[in-house]
Amino acid sequence: MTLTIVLLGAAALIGIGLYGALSQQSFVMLMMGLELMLNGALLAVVGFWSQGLAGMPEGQLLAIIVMAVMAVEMALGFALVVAVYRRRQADMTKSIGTLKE
Amino acid sequence: MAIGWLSRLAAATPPPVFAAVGPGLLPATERLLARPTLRRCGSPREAAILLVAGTIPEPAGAALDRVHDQLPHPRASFDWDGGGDAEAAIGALWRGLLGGGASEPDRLPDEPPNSWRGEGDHGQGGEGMMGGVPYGRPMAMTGDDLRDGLSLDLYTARIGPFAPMLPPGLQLSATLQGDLVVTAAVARPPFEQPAEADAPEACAARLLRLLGLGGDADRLLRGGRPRGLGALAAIPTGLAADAQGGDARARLRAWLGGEMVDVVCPDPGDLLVGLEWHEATLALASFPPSALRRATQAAEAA
Amino acid sequence: MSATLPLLVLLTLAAGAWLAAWLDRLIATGRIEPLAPLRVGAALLLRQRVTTEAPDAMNWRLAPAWYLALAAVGLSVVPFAPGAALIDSPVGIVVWGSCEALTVVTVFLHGWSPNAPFPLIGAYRYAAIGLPVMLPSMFVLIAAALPAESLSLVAVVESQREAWNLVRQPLGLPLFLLVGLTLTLRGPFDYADGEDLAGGTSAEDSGPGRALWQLARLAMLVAFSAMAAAVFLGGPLGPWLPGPVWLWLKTAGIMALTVAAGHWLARTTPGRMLTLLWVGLLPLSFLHLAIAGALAL
Amino acid sequence: MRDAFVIALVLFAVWTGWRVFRVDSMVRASFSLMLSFFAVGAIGVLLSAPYIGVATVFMMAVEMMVMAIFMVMFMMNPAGLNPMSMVHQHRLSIGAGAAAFAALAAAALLSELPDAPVPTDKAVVADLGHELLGPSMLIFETAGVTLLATMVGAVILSSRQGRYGMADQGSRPPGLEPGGEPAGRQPDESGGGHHHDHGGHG
Repeated sequence: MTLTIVLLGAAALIGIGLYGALSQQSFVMLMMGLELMLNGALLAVVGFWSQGLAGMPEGQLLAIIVMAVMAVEMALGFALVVAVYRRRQADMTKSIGTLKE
Repeated sequence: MAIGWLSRLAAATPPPVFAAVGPGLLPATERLLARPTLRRCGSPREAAILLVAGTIPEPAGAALDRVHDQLPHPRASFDWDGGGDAEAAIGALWRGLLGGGASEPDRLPDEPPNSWRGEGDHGQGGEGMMGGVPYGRPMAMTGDDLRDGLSLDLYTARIGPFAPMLPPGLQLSATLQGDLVVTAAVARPPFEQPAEADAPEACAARLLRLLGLGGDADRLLRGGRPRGLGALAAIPTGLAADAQGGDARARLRAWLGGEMVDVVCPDPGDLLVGLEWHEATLALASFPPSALRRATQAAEAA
Repeated sequence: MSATLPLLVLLTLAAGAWLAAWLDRLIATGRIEPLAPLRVGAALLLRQRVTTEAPDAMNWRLAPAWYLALAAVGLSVVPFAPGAALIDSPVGIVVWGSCEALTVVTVFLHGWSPNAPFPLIGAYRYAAIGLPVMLPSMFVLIAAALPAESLSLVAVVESQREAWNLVRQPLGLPLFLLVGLTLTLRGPFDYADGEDLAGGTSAEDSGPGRALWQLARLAMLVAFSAMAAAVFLGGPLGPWLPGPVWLWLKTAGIMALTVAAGHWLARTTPGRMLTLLWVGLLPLSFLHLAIAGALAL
Repeated sequence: MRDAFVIALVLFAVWTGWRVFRVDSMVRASFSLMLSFFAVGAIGVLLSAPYIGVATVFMMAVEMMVMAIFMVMFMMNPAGLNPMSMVHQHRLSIGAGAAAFAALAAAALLSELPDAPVPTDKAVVADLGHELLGPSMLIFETAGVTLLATMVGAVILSSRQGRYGMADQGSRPPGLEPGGEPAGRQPDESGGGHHHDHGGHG
């Protein structure tokens, strides 16, 4: 029961995150969408670990990996935004159609 | 009844005072506010009593009215000519306010500078997504950061003439990027102050206050010795260099040693560009008021 | 014991905030006036609450309340007697770390929400200083957790039965004091509410809102001091007296130290402080952690 | 009882997640996302993963603080005074989001879910510590190296000083012979939204 609720919530978070990542024109808002999807993933991992693994520690490890991925995504995302903004004065996704130059 | 109990409790606190200092009364006001029986406020929002020291010259009158209206109710203002027992008078005003005395009404109409109802495509008066003057409010435009060239939004404002961190009367027209001063110009020079304002302990006290040592500043003004540590080390070397080769730190050292400092201040506009706001306030306070006034007048004449 | 813990936390928070305000005044002006904090509070409560043009009213009202709540949560993980903390979490140190990180968010919101320039500059400046301060803070706390082999504060206190962490890790407390000055917006680390910004994030606060913000700052000082006492001075451990009394005494000591440091140390410019934090304090705290790790092996 | 809390927190996480794309203020959007993470962290604490839950709160408070600053920094029209719409391919996105939700929800509802909850007396945090920093430390070292590489990469990407000059001025490599064409591939001039040119190069 608990696991079903948690997984439905995770599915909703991933759905909203996907909508945001696809629809937002601003690069930072797009990253928010990605973060929301990772949030859903984290919720699902925690749910599965808590209800399905009888306390095997590897499940928690997976959650740690999701958090590390979030950190990497944030750091590189912001660095890219800064780099592109320096050159193009914009943080819109369509202006990053090419990363050449 | 609960209010009455609160007022009785509050009546024994030092009255919170915000000072708008006019020409000639800077040293007297500083000494007055260094007394433990008055509480010096850093912002008009904190104060109940507006201390108007001296006669405020006309161009600053509107600014004074704005400061007056920023005080929360119940409020009172006290015009001071430098004489008499100001402490007792302010105390009486404060107790009068707590005892249910009438609060002063606003001097200026309380309405936004431009109404929020605009015109244009969407009723906001702007153009497209970024342009125009929506609702009469200028849009921030980007400009290059002096430090690393990232073009972000600039903020341009007039600060003064009663801003507590600047010399009284000085009105700066500054463009800030974050807290970095990108351009600065003197809109109005500081008010003329008597020679006492250049006294070493008064000048040192102004710098110490900006360095977060308010208690030390008051002790100095009352004739005591400062106890704080690291005041000299806290000022960056080379800040606000003068033509004689000294800098802010050297001047503070001289003032703390009880020496008068006689320097020529460079044009404040050039002095402040490229400094962080905290450094800029330190740079302005590191010159004696008379030197700063001469420099701003010279810049105006040029 | 456990039934009285919520009461103890609230009592400590209230009495501690009063003591902190009193110490503040004593050190600033040298005057002994036990009622002064209450009087100042009463004076603020009697005044109008002013708003600015188009503020973020919800966050402006909520920021002081969050700050106060963070102080309360932070204090709840501190053990008042050996083995008795209100929130006896196996990860107490991380709970406190979250309170620290959220303090930066709260102060930022407090400066952001009035929609006025000086508070906003104060908010950004505080975020720039506050984030690098979190790193030494976590290094220092993890170093203190090493001898206990646990992130639980109850275990950290237990591990100090033979020697306080102050003795084992002498660098820890001074570094943690800097964190405390940042969390409580005091003295050399008060980049949010400084004089050069006419009060910074609280420049537009008046009346009850201002009173609550100042109270929250004091409460955070209490929570920080209790945390420092538990992590470095053995918290409730001590002979003859009951645990809570020892904790109170040690908390008051740390509080006096923090207040004095706030009043007696000058504040440098934000740019230099950032350099100092990243280039000086961060490597120093890392060295501290490495030494503590080597000793714990 | 616990299920009721979990349901409330899940609903809160989804609602705040939805608010991220619906509020006007960028600071509110960031902190809305932060609240969504906090709800997930609280679910973690309820579902016997205290370290994961509290660490999520700690990490997200810092991350969303940075996120808020970047949002305000780079958004045009930061005050939101001019009405603006910053979305594209809206229908497609809604469809994709709804499809993802439907597929995942169906998977969650139709598959047979395991039922082996964590035993109440298990020392989960100690287990995690031993797993993470135990004999092999594989995950920890991999994550450490990845994060170090990220830090180096992020600093290089965001710094102004490029290898061949200022990043905002092109940073072109020198020619293979003196005064010759820059080495490497030539950029085509078609890219870019609105484009400020800072001085000539070549």
